[in-house]
Amino acid sequence: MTVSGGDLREMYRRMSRIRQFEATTKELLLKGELYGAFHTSTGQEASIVGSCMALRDDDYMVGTHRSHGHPIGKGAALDGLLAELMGKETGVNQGKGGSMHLSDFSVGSLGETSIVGSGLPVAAGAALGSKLQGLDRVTLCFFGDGASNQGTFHESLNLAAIWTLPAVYVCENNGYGELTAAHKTMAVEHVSERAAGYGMPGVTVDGQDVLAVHEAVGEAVGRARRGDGPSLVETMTYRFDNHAIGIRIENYRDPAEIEHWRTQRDPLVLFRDALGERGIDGDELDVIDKEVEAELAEALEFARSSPAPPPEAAFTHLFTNPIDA
Amino acid sequence: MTVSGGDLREMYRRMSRIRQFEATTKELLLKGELYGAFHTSTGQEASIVGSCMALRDDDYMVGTHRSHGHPIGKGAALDGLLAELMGKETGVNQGKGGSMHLSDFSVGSLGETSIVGSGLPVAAGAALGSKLQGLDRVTLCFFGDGASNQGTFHESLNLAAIWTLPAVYVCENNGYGELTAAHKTMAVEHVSERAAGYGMPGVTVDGQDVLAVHEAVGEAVGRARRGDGPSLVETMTYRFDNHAIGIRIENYRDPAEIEHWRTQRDPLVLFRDALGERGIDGDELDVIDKEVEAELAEALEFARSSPAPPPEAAFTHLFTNPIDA
Amino acid sequence: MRTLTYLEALNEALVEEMERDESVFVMGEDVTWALMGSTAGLAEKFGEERVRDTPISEAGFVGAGAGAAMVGMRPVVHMLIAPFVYVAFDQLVSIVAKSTYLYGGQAKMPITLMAPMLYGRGNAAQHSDRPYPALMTIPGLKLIAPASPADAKGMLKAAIRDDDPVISFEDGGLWGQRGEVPDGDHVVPLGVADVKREGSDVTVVALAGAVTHALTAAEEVADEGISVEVVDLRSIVPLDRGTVLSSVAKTGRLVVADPAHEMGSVASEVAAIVAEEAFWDLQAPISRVTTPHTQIPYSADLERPLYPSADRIASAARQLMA
Amino acid sequence: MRTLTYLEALNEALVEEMERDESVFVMGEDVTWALMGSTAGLAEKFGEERVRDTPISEAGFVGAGAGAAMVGMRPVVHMLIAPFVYVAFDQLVSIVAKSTYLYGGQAKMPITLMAPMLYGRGNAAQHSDRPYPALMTIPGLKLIAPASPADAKGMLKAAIRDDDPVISFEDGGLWGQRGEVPDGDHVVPLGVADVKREGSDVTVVALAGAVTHALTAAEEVADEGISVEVVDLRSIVPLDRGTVLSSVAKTGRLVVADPAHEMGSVASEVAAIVAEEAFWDLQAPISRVTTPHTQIPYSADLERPLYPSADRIASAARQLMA
Ligand SMILES: Cc1ncc(C[n+]2csc(CCOP(=O)(O)OP(=O)(O)O)c2C)c(N)n1
Ligand SMILES: Cc1ncc(C[n+]2csc(CCOP(=O)(O)OP(=O)(O)O)c2C)c(N)n1
Ligand SMILES: [Mg+2]
Ligand SMILES: [Mg+2]
Repeated sequence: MTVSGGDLREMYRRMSRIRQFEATTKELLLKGELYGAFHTSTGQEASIVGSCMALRDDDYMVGTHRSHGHPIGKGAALDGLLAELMGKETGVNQGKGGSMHLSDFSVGSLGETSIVGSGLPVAAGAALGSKLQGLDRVTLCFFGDGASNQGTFHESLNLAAIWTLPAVYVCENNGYGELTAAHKTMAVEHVSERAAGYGMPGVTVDGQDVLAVHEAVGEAVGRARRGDGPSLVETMTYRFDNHAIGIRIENYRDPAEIEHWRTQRDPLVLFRDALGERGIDGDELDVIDKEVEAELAEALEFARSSPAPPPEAAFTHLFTNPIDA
Repeated sequence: MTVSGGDLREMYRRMSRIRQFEATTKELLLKGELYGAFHTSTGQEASIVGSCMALRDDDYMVGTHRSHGHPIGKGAALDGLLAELMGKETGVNQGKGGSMHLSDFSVGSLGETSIVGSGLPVAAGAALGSKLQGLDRVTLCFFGDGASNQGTFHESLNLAAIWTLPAVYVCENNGYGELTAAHKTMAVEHVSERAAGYGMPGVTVDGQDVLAVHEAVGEAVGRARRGDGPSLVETMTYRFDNHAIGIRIENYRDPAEIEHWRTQRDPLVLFRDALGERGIDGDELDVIDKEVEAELAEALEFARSSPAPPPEAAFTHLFTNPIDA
Repeated sequence: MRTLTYLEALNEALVEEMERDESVFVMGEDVTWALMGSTAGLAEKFGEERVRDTPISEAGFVGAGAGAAMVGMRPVVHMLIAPFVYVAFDQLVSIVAKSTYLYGGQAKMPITLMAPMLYGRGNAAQHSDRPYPALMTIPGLKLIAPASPADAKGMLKAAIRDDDPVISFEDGGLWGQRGEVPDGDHVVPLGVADVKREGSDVTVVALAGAVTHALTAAEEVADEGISVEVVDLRSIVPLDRGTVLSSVAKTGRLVVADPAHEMGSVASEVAAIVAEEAFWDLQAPISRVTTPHTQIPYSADLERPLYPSADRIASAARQLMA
Repeated sequence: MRTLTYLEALNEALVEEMERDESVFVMGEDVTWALMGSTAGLAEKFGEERVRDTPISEAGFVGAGAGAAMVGMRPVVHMLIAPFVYVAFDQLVSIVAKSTYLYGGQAKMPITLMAPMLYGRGNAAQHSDRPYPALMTIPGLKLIAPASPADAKGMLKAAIRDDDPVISFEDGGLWGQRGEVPDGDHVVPLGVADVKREGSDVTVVALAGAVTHALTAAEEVADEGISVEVVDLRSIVPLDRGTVLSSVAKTGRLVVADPAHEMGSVASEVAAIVAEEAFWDLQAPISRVTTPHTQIPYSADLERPLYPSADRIASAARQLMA
């Protein structure tokens, strides 16, 4: 799959957005301006952006507790995301969802859900909905290596397969579910090996190489859109931070392993190199980084100056159609 | 695997017990002497008995809503089973379980459970228990083709695999889950194809051939007992009755298909032929059939003359250790 | 007005809503075969895209219903038998009930679940549950339990049209009951209890199968000079406090009859509301007629006495008048 | 007596029971790493066979706990965070709660679940549940919610030794609380409430984190001349009706403080019991102080006021005296 120069720059921009968003929000959390269970996407940018850029704007995406990166990858503006993390009324979820649920429906981000494995059936259903509506929309579902051991993984992939649904399941295999290594929780090397049990294609790609991810997911999206059914794509990636910010247990990962991924397998660095080879040089990317920095500063300003939700807001949205009784 | 003459006769006896037990109880149900949701094992005797005879007496077995055959296969006496179907105090479950839960713990029948897929984790746990206790007991788990689409299937086989548990999962693939054909609910031909996703062996055998089942399950049991971990064995079988006795919808199965299995693939007939080739002739088997008939008549007498549980029994066994509060 | 059985009424509701709105579709185990009756003829009429048999994957297909609802469909998910909701419980709680709120109103969740309760038939502990009390504890779900053919039709139609998740509990004991069902587009609003019989001495708030027993009990004690008002709750969430409280204001005595196990039952909730808000109206203790906190046994002799009956309701009413 | 935190007390209970009985083992997500604190040091002490990290497969490992229990083990299954019980709900209901009865007493189910509740921390709707009300509706489970370090240790030990399934709900808000814990083999029997403070005007029955608030409220209104008796329920199932009813017999007024959502809460159940059995003792309406029937929002400003607090309990007590 060839990617246009514009798309390459947009990929880089989205990766930069995620990277900088996470750096800033992590800092705010450590300073006490933010709170909640806080899982960053730093290190996993290529997997997210390579996948999302294989989608159309009107395609759907379902995600996880590690929710910051996904909507950014799908094209969400940063201000509503930051305001959400601050629990403000202007947040994408009006301050009700927070760190594990940043979801911007306006860009097809259907919902990041923090119960591990709970998004997989939802994605099958969204794909079923599009199919019944006669639309050629595709639904992409992110989930982790840990989530692949949930029963919902099995049921959802099976449903998607027997009903030939336009769904693409992307396993972000970062090697760990919380503090437990993936290889201790499954007896196969790759989550993609499980695809055969559902009669669907399953591939594993380098999750730090945004173009490789884009290519593999793009193929799966094409297949889904043509009506040929779902696929499973596993991206081998790594999270640079601890499972959640603030967890003090660190000894479950070898420091050398962390060091290796951070220094040798940083998806932004790798992509800068790849872009260089394609004639997009560092200066241009630096400009993008600066633009993102400015965007983020504005978003921060927006979030900080936004009002807190009014007390009644605790009671709205329980139902779309509340009934007085 | 060679099977001794004694064991061959015992296999036939158990198959005959199941066949006759089901014929009698079905008749009683249709006459109104029994009640409840009633799923017979007729047609599936080879799969049950071939599997159970591969176990030791002190091995465990976990089963399903189609519960009549399993405990008989594992060696349970008929009187307590029949009394249970009549809701009597002398029933194996003291009249509290009934048709979907005939379980005789004295022969290692750990519990037939009627929520589809709910027994698979229990079996993993029993196997884990034996392992932690340093015992070389094996746990065999029966489940249906339909159950293989439950999340618990996935989670349980994965647990068994990563913990190298002494468990054998036997899928009784009778082609249907209630009225829905198995091929409409999965995109692979065989449930056994799913074993690879858990890094365990998976095989499919002719479920109407008791010796083939015995051999395949025997191998899996040996593997488990040696500490080499779990296996999945799929037995291709068929139920001669409707999903449950009393269901009036019949058009989901082709009459020719039913006819074919009943006349060409009856496991008792096939086994009689195989036994004949091994020099055990029909007369001897007729004697066994007669003995079983007598046993069943006695069991029926026992069940009928047994008392109903006293009203207080509704409240006992809620807890093993009730606390007055 | 025509006379329909409860099951026929459900079927009419499904047919009419599927005809009215293309976004309505039905899925569940063996729905094309109509194993549970209410989906009879739908597959023939609407095809197997809109009437869809599922694998035995309750969490999967309930969650899939939620996903379809989020993109604009109106799924009706048939649970086959009510206790199977437990298998899908997390999807119901974490996704179906919470998405609208969690995403700050971005998600709508117009999904309906049909959940027949088959107790009293020798199905033993795993198959006999009446699981609405567990679900009542989960904000974000609307729960209904229609107790007549007219309500079965009208409330199911309202549920399908509602933009929020609704779980409709059918009492299997009522499936064969015949009753008048208004012609035309008969829709019964959610959240409104129905005074099924007026009376002045004792209020019996009843639910699901207990409504019939309450009406029988009311007849029984009427001969003894006790005038019973029967309030059919119909809707569990939202719960129509107003109707309950005004009835108690009139009678001063309350029996709550609920087929659920006592602990955490709807009966307990109604009792708590009244003890809190209508205490000064009460002239006698509140009485709950429920299923005791034990399992459901297989033995018919053991099972039968456990549930609320006309006799148990009648004697509760008598005791409050003593 | 020593002083321990609530978490240290839980840890001591685990260590002591594992030392005492070889059949006790612990499993759950990241238990060897003690992500939730209470399992600290266990893996080092007892090895990874008896302290076992699980995949993220709640239904699978809860059911596996049940199977192990059925063959004679005493599993302690750590749920990481309480709402994850929903993922394993059917295994809890259909297997853990029902097997003893269903098999006519052939199966014992000595399994303990540890379920920390982490509400009030900006974890939003999916992670903040206090799910004991849903489980209270399921006969066959024993439920406890210790509210002090001494009870945390003593009741967890009792739970592990009990032959029935026990779910222990830890209120995360109490984890850091320090308190005296008796030396030696300190076991607190299940099913017994504890009068944590004596009083004569108003009974406050409180649960989990609300106990601390009730004690604070009692201090607060004592200055105003209102004497509050605080009953810490501790055990939800079985529920110690005797202690509750005698306290109400003495005070004639009842506030029930429960961090759960109001509908179907333990507060509702206690209110119903008292309205049924102690009606003639009551001098005022029963008052429930609970979390309203809405979702838990992320925003700290929105979340905080939703839960029972000392202020809310105090004003409920005042109102009953007015
Ligand atoms: C059902 C459920 N169980 C446990 C948790 C706690 N938890 C949150 S994230 C996580 C690990 C998830 O691992 P993985 O799917 O690999 O995603 P990652 O965090 O690595 O992105 C766990 C166990 C949860 N949120 N939901
Ligand atoms: C969780 C759950 N869903 C649905 C049912 C209803 N049900 C009972 S048996 C059955 C079919 C099971 O099919 P399979 O596993 O192939 O076993 P078989 O009946 O063919 O032996 C279904 C759907 C149930 N008992 N439990
Ligand atoms: Mg991971
Ligand atoms: Mg089958």
